[in-house]
Parts: sequence; structure tokens; C-alpha cells
Amino acid sequence: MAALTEEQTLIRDQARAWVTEQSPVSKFRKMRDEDAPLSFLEEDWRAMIDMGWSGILVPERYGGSGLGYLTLGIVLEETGRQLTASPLLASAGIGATALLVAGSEEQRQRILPGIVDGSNVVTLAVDEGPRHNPRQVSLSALPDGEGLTLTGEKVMVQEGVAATHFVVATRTSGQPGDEGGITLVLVDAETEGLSRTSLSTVDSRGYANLSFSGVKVGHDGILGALDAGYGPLDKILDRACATTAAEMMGTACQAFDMTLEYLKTRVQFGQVIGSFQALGHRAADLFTEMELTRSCMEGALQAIDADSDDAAELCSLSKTRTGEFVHHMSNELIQIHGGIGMTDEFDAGLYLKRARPLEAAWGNQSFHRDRYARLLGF
Amino acid sequence: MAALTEEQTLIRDQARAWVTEQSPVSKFRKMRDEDAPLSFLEEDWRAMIDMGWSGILVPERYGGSGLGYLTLGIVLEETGRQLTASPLLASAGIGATALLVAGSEEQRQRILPGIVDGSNVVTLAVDEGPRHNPRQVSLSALPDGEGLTLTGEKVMVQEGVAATHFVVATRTSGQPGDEGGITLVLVDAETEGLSRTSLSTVDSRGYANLSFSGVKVGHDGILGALDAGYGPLDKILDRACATTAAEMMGTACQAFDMTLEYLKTRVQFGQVIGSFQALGHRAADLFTEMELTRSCMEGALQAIDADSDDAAELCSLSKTRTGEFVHHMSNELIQIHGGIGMTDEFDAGLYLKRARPLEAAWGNQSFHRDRYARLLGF
Amino acid sequence: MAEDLTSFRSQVQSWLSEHFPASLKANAAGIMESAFSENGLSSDAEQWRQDLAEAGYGAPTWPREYGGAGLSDRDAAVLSSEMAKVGAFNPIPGLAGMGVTMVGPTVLEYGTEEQKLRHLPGIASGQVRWCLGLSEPNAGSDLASLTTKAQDDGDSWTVNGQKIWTSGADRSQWCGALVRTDASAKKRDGISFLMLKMDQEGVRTKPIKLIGGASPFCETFFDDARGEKDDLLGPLNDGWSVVKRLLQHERQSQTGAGAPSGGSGGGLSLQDAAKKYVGTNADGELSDADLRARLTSHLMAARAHAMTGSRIRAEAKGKVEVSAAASILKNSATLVAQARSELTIEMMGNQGLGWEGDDFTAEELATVRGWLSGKAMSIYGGSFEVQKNIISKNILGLPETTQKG
Amino acid sequence: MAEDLTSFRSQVQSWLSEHFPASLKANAAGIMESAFSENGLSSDAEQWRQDLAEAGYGAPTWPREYGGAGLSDRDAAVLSSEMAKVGAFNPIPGLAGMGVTMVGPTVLEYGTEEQKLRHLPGIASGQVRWCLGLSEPNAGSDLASLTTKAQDDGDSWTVNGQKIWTSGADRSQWCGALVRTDASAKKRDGISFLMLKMDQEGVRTKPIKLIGGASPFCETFFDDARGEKDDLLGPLNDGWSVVKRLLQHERQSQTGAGAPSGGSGGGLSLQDAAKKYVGTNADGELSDADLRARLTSHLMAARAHAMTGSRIRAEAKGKVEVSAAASILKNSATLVAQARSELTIEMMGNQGLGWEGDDFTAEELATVRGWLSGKAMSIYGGSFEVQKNIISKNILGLPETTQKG
Repeated sequence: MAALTEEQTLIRDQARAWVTEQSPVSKFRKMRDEDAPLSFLEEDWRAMIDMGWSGILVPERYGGSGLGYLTLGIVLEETGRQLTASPLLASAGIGATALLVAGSEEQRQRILPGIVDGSNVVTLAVDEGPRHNPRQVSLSALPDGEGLTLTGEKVMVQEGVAATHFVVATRTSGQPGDEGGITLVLVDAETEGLSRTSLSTVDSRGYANLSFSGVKVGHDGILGALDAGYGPLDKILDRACATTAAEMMGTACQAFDMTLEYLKTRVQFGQVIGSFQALGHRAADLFTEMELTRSCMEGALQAIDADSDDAAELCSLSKTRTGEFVHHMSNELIQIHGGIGMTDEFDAGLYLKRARPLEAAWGNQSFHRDRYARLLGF
Repeated sequence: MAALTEEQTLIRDQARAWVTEQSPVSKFRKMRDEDAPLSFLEEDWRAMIDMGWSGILVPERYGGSGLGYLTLGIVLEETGRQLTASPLLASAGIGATALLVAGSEEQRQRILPGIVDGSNVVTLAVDEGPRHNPRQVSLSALPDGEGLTLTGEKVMVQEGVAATHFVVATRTSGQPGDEGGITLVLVDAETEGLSRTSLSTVDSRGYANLSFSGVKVGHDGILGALDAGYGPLDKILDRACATTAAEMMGTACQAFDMTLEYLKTRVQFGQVIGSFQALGHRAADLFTEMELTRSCMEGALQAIDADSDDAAELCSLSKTRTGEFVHHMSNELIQIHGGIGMTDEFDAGLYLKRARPLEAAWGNQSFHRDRYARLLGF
Repeated sequence: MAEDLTSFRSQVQSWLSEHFPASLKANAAGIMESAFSENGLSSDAEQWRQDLAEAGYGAPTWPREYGGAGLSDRDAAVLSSEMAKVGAFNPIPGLAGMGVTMVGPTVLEYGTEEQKLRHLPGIASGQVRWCLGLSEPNAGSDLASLTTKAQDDGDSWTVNGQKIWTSGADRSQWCGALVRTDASAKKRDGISFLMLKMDQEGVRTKPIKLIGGASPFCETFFDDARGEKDDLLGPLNDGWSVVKRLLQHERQSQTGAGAPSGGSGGGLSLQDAAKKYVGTNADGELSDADLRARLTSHLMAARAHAMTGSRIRAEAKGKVEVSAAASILKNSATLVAQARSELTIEMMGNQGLGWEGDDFTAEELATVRGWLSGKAMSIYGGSFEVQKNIISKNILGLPETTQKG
Repeated sequence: MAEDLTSFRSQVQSWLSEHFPASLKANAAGIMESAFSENGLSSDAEQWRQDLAEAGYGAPTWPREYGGAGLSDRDAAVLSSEMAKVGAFNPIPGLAGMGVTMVGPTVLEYGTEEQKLRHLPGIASGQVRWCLGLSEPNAGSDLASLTTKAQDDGDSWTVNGQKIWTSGADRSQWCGALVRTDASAKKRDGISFLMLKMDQEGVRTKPIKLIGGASPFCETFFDDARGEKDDLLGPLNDGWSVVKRLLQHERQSQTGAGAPSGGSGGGLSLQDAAKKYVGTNADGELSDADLRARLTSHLMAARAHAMTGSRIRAEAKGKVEVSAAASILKNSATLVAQARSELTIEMMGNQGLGWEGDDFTAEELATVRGWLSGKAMSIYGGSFEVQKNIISKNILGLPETTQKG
């Protein structure tokens, strides 16, 4: 753990206590088994709002606390540990970021206080195909005197079921593949012509596919300058990666802790299995990987908070390394638990099934390795 | 080991007995320490010729036995085990292949018998830069009434010191990078304008850089059709890969055997180190890798002998997998032997230092993975 | 009996043209699905099963007197290749559960003449389905620490305890169970192999839901279940030898890197599926160069695995020995299959994350379920770690550690 | 003593401007090379050494009375960064062999006041060079099975035996040797740590040639060598505790992923060296896409390692504890450095295969030698495997196996 401020330490301890006592993984399981309509428990989301988590990124003048990305990451790591479902990441993290990076003062004043008090759930809609590719935006937004008319599709939108607003990457000029010609648009989820279908995914979270057919958005819905949305989008996506990485880190660390505990208690051949050297060395490798990964995850959040020049690099580094670690760790979680790990009754599968969607979100390891190399100039 | 014919079994047993008794690795060490001028021992090469190894690929009508590539591979695996240095691979393997693939009847009759009886050492000169890239040939061969005039450089030519003839990939038209416009030319090593410098490499073998300045070659030196040399060259290189893989396999298998022996005899903490589970599992992994690799290595040689459609794929598969195995195995050889493995006095370093040049020869793992993917159409 | 390969081949060809119903052509999945549905086998399929059974082709290498056809391995391979040519499929191993692949070969080796005659024909005809009761909740890889007890009641055995991972127990007629018959002996010395009827009051089964959804696995509870005295397989208290052999047969059956259930895109090769989901650049190469490199390494590993199976069979002249080689092949099959699943999920992106519903194709959903259920490959049938112990000890001759296992 | 960081920083700056000779600027390699040549240090370098020693800056965190400057870790970091700024280099740790990094800190902890006063100033001034006699030919990772014997002769010790991997023994004045002082005790209980003069009749050294060529390592033979009674460090027969601590200091000094000796192309970054040897495509990407992907993963691992060092230091407020974390960092440093060497050799192609001669640049040859000698990183100072045992046991609290080690 990075050298934390007193406030950050307090928030972490509070978050850990709350998820452990109030929202352990058993609650996620219950939500899944009961097919909760929003794919999260509203009482939990309300509790998070009451604890101020929805305002961590939002400056005080819009009703938040403005504590920054590392602090949000600290909380997300804890919710990631127990797979606690909520719009915390998608709305209070990425949605708020979109407004802060790309929104005008008027737009921020209009939307951010609602993100903080929970009346708004704002989520980012970028991809249109199976794999992340922000340059490939083709959803068309035709300008006229009144504003823009949107036609096209967005897929796998996080918290797309609960969302009250979408920040949509649209194409106002150029071709799919061009960085120019992309415009970010804030769309009210209830606008005519916009429909959404909820998806059933391995991680039982609230994704939706969106269909836009002639959706009208006024000038006040355009975030930033027309055709110049790629730059801000790239910056928003960096922050999406860094915060998603924090949640992944928590998920992976919990998987590590469960595995270590099992190694210390499961007896086979007359001894605890952690005493087998091959397993002991695997645990040592995983621990080393965990420590190295944590540095990347925290480093990216700190770089964002400090607005460092290397923030983009570090976000791709963080997304890749946490993705690699949660991938490896979720597989080892199953393998080391053996048969019991394969049963639905045990929690290991829940972690495995959450890991892959997190890996894929905002670009998988392969995407970010390529991006890292490009940023380094080779 | 593939299901061998009786003859192949006999040859393998003879080869194993000879290298073990007459040319063990200690002899290679002596050659290295005494800086043998040709970087191999002429008495050993003579013995190989007398056993018929230099004629394994050459049909009977040119004085050889025509037993084929798998048989040559069986022998190369044994010489690879003891790092026995000789022109067996470069001349009797690759040089003979070049004549058989690209040579006219007249050229074969002129050159092949000498390869078999050892009076000719024929070796292939393709690359001009640090990394293998047969399309990149730029050594120019200007045609005139008399034949061709060669100007340019070739690097890291195997057995370039001992060679009596070079099969040189030249450019007669087009640009470096084009497949068209490459012509294969047989050049006598003593031709005016051709000079060579011997290299000192980690594996202490007999490489040379060649410099051509206005080297004249008559029409009878052109192998195959003008400008159409890439196809035959590609085929020759496949066979170079498959036979090099056989030698690598032997080198790696010997490294495995040395390591396994050490695991069974070295005592630490009061027990032989092979009884430590982590090392036992590593040995199991290496053994598994060895078995999988052997199948690729033998499969490629069999595909060449059978002239199968997938021979090219299998040659890239074989070169890659044996390269990966010898790479991994040579590192494990050092690591598992610990301090003693680091000393020059012990043989481990000789295997490590031979592994990398074999990996790089005719395209390293990366080169052949790319080629394999292209051959499979993605 | 076939005189030589050619005449046996033509004999098989004419037998197939006479007996194999065109309606069943290339429909293995359909046959097995109906077999386990309420309706059971279609009349064509049932007739085909009977014809196979009559010819002894359900378990073709078993002796004729026990329901087989007494074929050599070579002839069996001819039979199998001729069947494949006409799109025919032998449903009997599937119908018999663990009968043809594991129980039968073990009974052939350890059974009395009476046991062979009583049990094998039902298996070879696909009419009697078998499960195996080996693992227990607290005895996973450490099988020998099992506690299910069989008590000698004079004329029968009374069995009490719990088994887990009894695949297909809920629809089997018989169970081969490993039970403790001498509690005072050392762990491996007090175990026997008992064949038990499933249809009796003292036996209860409960299906296990796995991470990929429903599964063939059950928990099986024995509560004063009865076993007959003459259904003990092999010597009393030497069940360990029997089961060791049985597990070799199991490993044997798991050495192919079969595709995990569910394809990735309409029977496409992995590389073509990748092109479909990921796209290609101007040179026709996969757009994601990093994935392309990893996919290439995977395809190479898969080919190396397949070639190794062929090579070992060629060296053994047609039959893979029930041997150490099986451990290598089992682990490499597992690595290849699990890596393929992971790569497939990765390349499919969002479409590789579906659980159910119309937004994903049936194949996409099957791929995801297959990815999850395939995680078991490295756990069951002797885990990845156990196979490595076997390789290091049995093949390489490294000394056993002071630790067991 | 510095009052606060700012004033200490300016104090250092003015000290440096007064004492550091411009002739030595950015010439660490040159200084160390001349130090070990026949000529010895240049007069400027010798004066610089004396000035450093006088200020206590050779071993700045040691107490003043033993030759240090009594600086806090924070102040020492300031000193080091200010020296770097002006291109200055502290040759004393190099001149003292194992003195500053390992022997000194251990003497500080275990030595008597008399021993500290007698040994530390010579180390801190770079005038007395130390080597360590720990490993023996038959005691590699299993250090405790050493057999070199020290016999109590009343007024001194008589030492007999052989040490190996005594780095720099052929040019050291003192050796810290682990010797057996009680043959009847259990392995770890009969060992003591004895400080020995190298310049005596009973001591002989022989350099070891390694796979990368000449090396600093020696075999060291003790043949009735004499050790003084008051040169025993720590309690009699408790040398094991002393050496455990000493090895922690060693791990500590090996946690940076320093470049293996020899660069790859004129101080180029790894990615720029790759572009030079491999070339780029029209988009400026490395032509070899497979290598590019692996290079990227490596650069990420290297950065993760570097960031972890910084993070652990930040958490520990400036000082990496001599702790378990060192094992993680040592292994990751090793992995990063060895992977870098292998990638460099690979990308250099033929130019990465040279041993000597004009056809390779000096840097190319140094890269190859560095690749070979770097293989030792995972062997010495507690092998890769030993570090994993330490992590699993000491950090993770997994039970010790019935096997030792």
C-alpha cells in the first residue's frame, strides 16, 4: 500500500470494515441468485452514497469531497475484494470523470451534484463491437440547428440498466478509425428513440446494449468541442483504466488471500498442502506478482492525481499488469482449491467470472501492451 | 524417437557410440582451447566421412547413400549431444541440399561427389545484416555475356573458414525486400575478389564474413533460373531449419540428461536435490517439453522425406519449438547446477553458448512463429 | 475374424452399408442428447445400438465371450476409421458411462470369470450404465484417505459414507466404489473395490452445480447400502492396486486435447475465429499483433501435442501403452485445451462474456460454459500436480520426497 | 550535523564544489579500473578518496567514531543525489570490497567496541579491502553443511579448509570466514564467524574462470591459517546468526535491477537498441511484432520492479527494511536483468553472438559477456529457489516442509 495520508487510511479502514460486515461476497451471490433488477442492491449503493464514496472525485463546489483518484482506488479495491456491485466505478468514477474532463461549467453544475447524491447514474458508452476500440466509433451524430441526431448502437455499457445518462462517443465527421471527428455527447437515458436491452453476463453485473434511432440531443448535451472528442475521451479512458485496475487489484488480492488460507488449512497426504514445496513456490511467485502489480496500480492513480506527464503510460501499465495478475490469480484460485473450487456453491467461480469482464473492460492486456509500446515510441 | 527402420537404428547406435567414445564434449573443449584453425578437428570430420555421414542426403548416383533427412537428423542429434564440430550440417546437410534443390544435373555431378568424399565443403551464404532475412538480399550480381559479377557482403557464414564453395543468394533484379530478382550462385571460395574473415563467436565455431568485390562467376555457376532463386532458397532454408533443429535437439537433450543426473546425485540439506518437489516438477515440465519438441523435430524431417504439403509449416514449427526448448533447457542447465554451472571448467556454459547461435541460425523463434502464422493464413 | 487388414476393411464396409441407418449420419450429438432425454433413443438409434452390440462393435477389442468382437488394436482402428468415413458413431461407450472406458478394462484384468460374464456384456451392449465412487469430500488428490466403510455382514457388505464427483451417478445402474474394509490397516492397505447396485434404498444421489452451470457430477450417499459378496473386484483389502490400474485407464482416455465443449464460431478454426472477431490488417494478418503471436505459440503447442500422440502410438505400433507417457499427454492435453479456451474467450471480447440470452449466439454461450467447465481438466483424473509427481518419480526416477504424493 | 534537509543540501553542495575534482567527473568506471590496475588511483582520485574519508562520506550512515558521518538515511540520500548531480562518484564501497556493504553493517551490529574501532575506519576510508569466505565446494545453497574447521589453539585459531566464490579474495587484506568450531554440535550450532588476515602463509587464492571469461571470484585455501582470538565476530558457535544477518545485507544490496555489465548500443534504451538492430515498419513500430510484444512485457516488468522499489522505500519512509521485501525485490531484479540480457542478445542477432575480435563493437562484446555473467544473479546471494523458500516461509507463513530448505 502506498504511503497513505491519515484521511486515506481512515477511508480504507472504513471501507474494509463496511464491505466485510455489510456487503460480503455472500450478498453479491444473493443478488445474483435473486436476479436483482439493476444487478446491484440499492440499499448498498445508498450506503456508499451516505459514506460519501460517490463524491470522492467530485470537487466540493459540486457537492463532493474532491479527494482524488488514489482515494477512490482505495475504496474500489475494497469493493473489488467482495465483488460488491454498484455504480460506484461506472458512474461516480468514470461518469464523473467524463464531466470533469470534458464538461463545461454549466454541464458540471447540472450533472455532478446528482452523481454525488445518487439521483444521477452517468455511464460511458464507447464501443460498438466485441472488442474495445475507441477510434472505431461509428455511431453517427448529425448536426442541425437544434443540436445532434444520433443513430447507431453501443454495446456492453456498464450499469447501462441503472443509468440515467450516457456519455456517448459519437462520430460527427470522418471515418471509423479516425481520431478526428469524434464528439462526446451527454444523453438522457429517457430520450425518445433510445432503447436499451439488459445483458446476462458471466459476472452477473448490469450491462446493457443501447440502440439509438434518431435520438435528438440539444447543444447543451455536447461535451467539449465538436469533432475534437478523441483527446478528452482518451484521457477519460485512462482514468477508467486506472480505477478499473484498482477494483481488479482488490478482486485478485482477495483471491490470493483465499488461496493462501486454503494452503494453510487444507490437509492432503497427512499435511497441509502449503507445506508442499511446489505449492509454496507458486504462492511465493503469486505474492511477488501481487506486490509488483500493486505498485503499478497505485502509481497510475498517483500519476493522475499529480497530473504527471507519464500518466497515460502508467494507466496502460496498470491496466495490463492488474489484468495479467487477476487472470493468473483467478485461475490459480480454482486450480489450488481443486474440486471444491469448481462448484458453484463455493465462491472461487464468482471471482473467475468477474475477472474476465474486468480484463476486457476499456481494453484488455493485449490492447494496452500495444498502446504502451506506441506511447514509448516503438 | 520415431519408429525407426532397422538401418536407422543401426546408424543411430553407431553415431551415439562414436560421439561418446571418439568425440565427446571434452574434444570440443580441446579444439576451442587450442584455437583449431578450421574450428573443427579434421580427424573427426574424416572419421564421419568414412562412416558415410557426409553422403546421407546425396543419392547413390552421386556417390552417397540417399538415406534422407530423418537419417541425417538422427546423426546430427548425436553430434549435437557432444557439440562435435564439423561441416556435417553446413556442407553435407545444407550445402548438398542446395545442389539437390537448385542445381542442374551437371552441377550436381560436378559438386556432390566432392561433398561426399570431403574434398568439397559447400556452404550457404544468405544474410547480410545482423538478423535473418532472406528477402532482404542486396549483394548485387550483374549479368554480362560471360556470366555474373558479384559485389557485396555476406555475414556469419557457417563453416565459412573451411568452405571450398559458397552457394550465394544474390540480387539480379528488384529491390531488397522483393522475392523476385534473387538468384542463387555457386562460387568457388578461391575466386579472385572474394575475401573472408574468420569470426570469434561464443560457440567457437567456424563462421566467416565474406566480401565480394567484382567476383566473376560463369554461367555454369548459376543455380536454377535467373531472378527465380527465392522459391528454391525458401525450400533449402526449410531443410536447413529442420536439420539445425535436429542438432539443437541433441544439444538440449544432453543438457537435460546432465541436469537429471545432477538432480539425482547432488546432495544439499541432507538429501539429493531431485527430491525437492519444486525441482522434481521442473524436471517433469522439462521432460514434457522435450517429448513434445521431439515430435515436431522428427515430424518435420519425415515431412521433408515424404515431400508432404505441410513440410514448410512443420519446418517452422520444428525450428521454433526446438529453439524454445534449447533456450529454456540451457538456462535451466546453468541454474540447476548452481555455482559449478557458472565455471568455465564445467561443460554447462559450452551448451549455453552453443544454444543461442543455433537459435539464431536461419531465423530465430520469433521469425518462425511469424512465418508459421503467415503459412496458416493469419 | 479378419484375416488381414484389407479384407477386414471391406468386411466392415459391407457390414456398415447393411446396418448403419442413413438417418443417424453425422449426428453423434443428437443421438446422445436423445439417449438421456425422456424419450430415449430413437428407433433407428436403438436398432443401431443392437446391431453394434450383436457384432461386438460396442467394445470391439473385448473378447467375444464378454460382448466384444475380439479385434486387435489395428483392426479396431480400421473399424473406427471406416465408421468415421460414413458418418457413423458408436454410442455404446457413452451409454455405458464409465463402463467401456474404465470399469470394463479393469474387470477384464481383475475380475473372476463369473464377474466378467455377469458384468461385461451389459456394458458392451450399452444397456448397463456405470459410475465410479472414488473421491470423497476430504480425500481429493489424496484418494487413499477415504473413509466410506464397507462392513462384512457375512453374506453381504453394508456400506456407509459419502462419495463426491461420481459422474453420472444419478442415471447409472451400477457403481464401482472404493471402500474401506479394514480400518486398522495402513491407509492404502485396508481398501477394497466393490461393485454396487445403484437402484436400492441405501443409495441417494444429488447433482452438483458447477461454475459453468449444471454438471454430470453428483454427490452420492451410502446409508446402509448393500453390496453382494461376489461383487468385490480383485482381492479383499487390495483395492488400491485395482484403482491404480483403473486410473491409468482414465488418464489414457484423457490424453487427447479434445475441444472443450462449445466451439468459437461455427466450426471455424481458431485462427479463422480470431480473424472474424478481431479483424485483419492490409496484409491479412490479425490486427492484434500481440494476440497473433500468442495464438501462434498456442497453435504450435497444440500441433506438438497432437504430433506427440501420433508419435507415441507409432512407436508403440498402434497402441499407446497404459504407461507413464499418458501423464505427459494428459497434462499437455489439459494445457492445450485450457489455453485454447482462454484465447477464444479473449478474442471474442464482449461476446465471450455472455451467460445466457439472445445477445449471444448459442455457440458463443457454449464457448463460455466450456471455458468454465474445462477448468476441471487439470483437477480431475489426477490433478496437474499429481501428474507431475508421477512423471518425476515414475518416468524420471527422481527419488520420492519425504512428503508423499 | 545537518539541521534540516535544505541546509544539509546546501552544505553538501558547497563541500562538493570545494572538494570534488573536475577531472573525475562522470568517470566512475575509469576510477575503479585504475584502482585495480598496477598504477592504482590517480592523484586526483586518491585525494578525492581521502577527502571523502575525512568527511565520513565513504560510509556516510556509520557513526563518526568509526569513520562515517553519522547521517540519517534521508541525509545520506541527499548526499547521494547531490553527488550524482555533479557527476561525482564514491569509490570507497568499491575499494572496500565487501567491507562497506556487508561486513561493516554486521560488525556494527555484532562487533565489540574494540572490533569496531579496529576494523571499521579502514573500511570506511577505502583502505582495507574485505572478502567473504562463506560457500564451500560441497555446500552451495546448503551453507550450513560447511566443513572448514577452526581449531582453538589457546591463543589463536588454526584454520583448515577450502572456500569457493570468495569474490575479490586475491586482492583483499581481510576475509570474513564462516568456520566450524564445534564438530559435535548440530550443523547450524557449531559454526562461528572469524575475521582473518589474508596476507599470511596459510592462505592461498586461485581465481575462477567463468563462462563469461575472467571473474572476480576465487577459490581460497586455508592451510593452517591463523586467526586471532579477538577476531571472532559475535558469540562462539553462533556464527549462523551473524551470517544470516550478513546475507540479509547482501540481498539488500542486490535489489536493484541494475544493468548487467555492458550496454547494447551506445547507451540506447532497450527499445531504441531494438529499433537499431531490428528496424521499424511504416508506422514506426518494431518490424518484429512478436519481439515487440515480448519487449513490451519486459519493459512493463522492469518498470513494475522499479516502482516497487520506490513504493517500498516510500512506505518505509526512506529506508528499505532489511526484511522479507528484499527477497521479492532480489528475485524480481534478477528476472528483469536476465530477461533484458536475453532480449538484447536476441535482438542483436549475429552481433549478439560475438566472443572477441573487430567484427563486433566493444559494446556488443560487453553485452554478450554480461549476458553470460548475469546468469549468476539467480545463483549467488541466495539462489532464486532459496529466496522463494524464504518468501513462502517467512512472509507468507506457510509451514516448513518436512524437507529442509
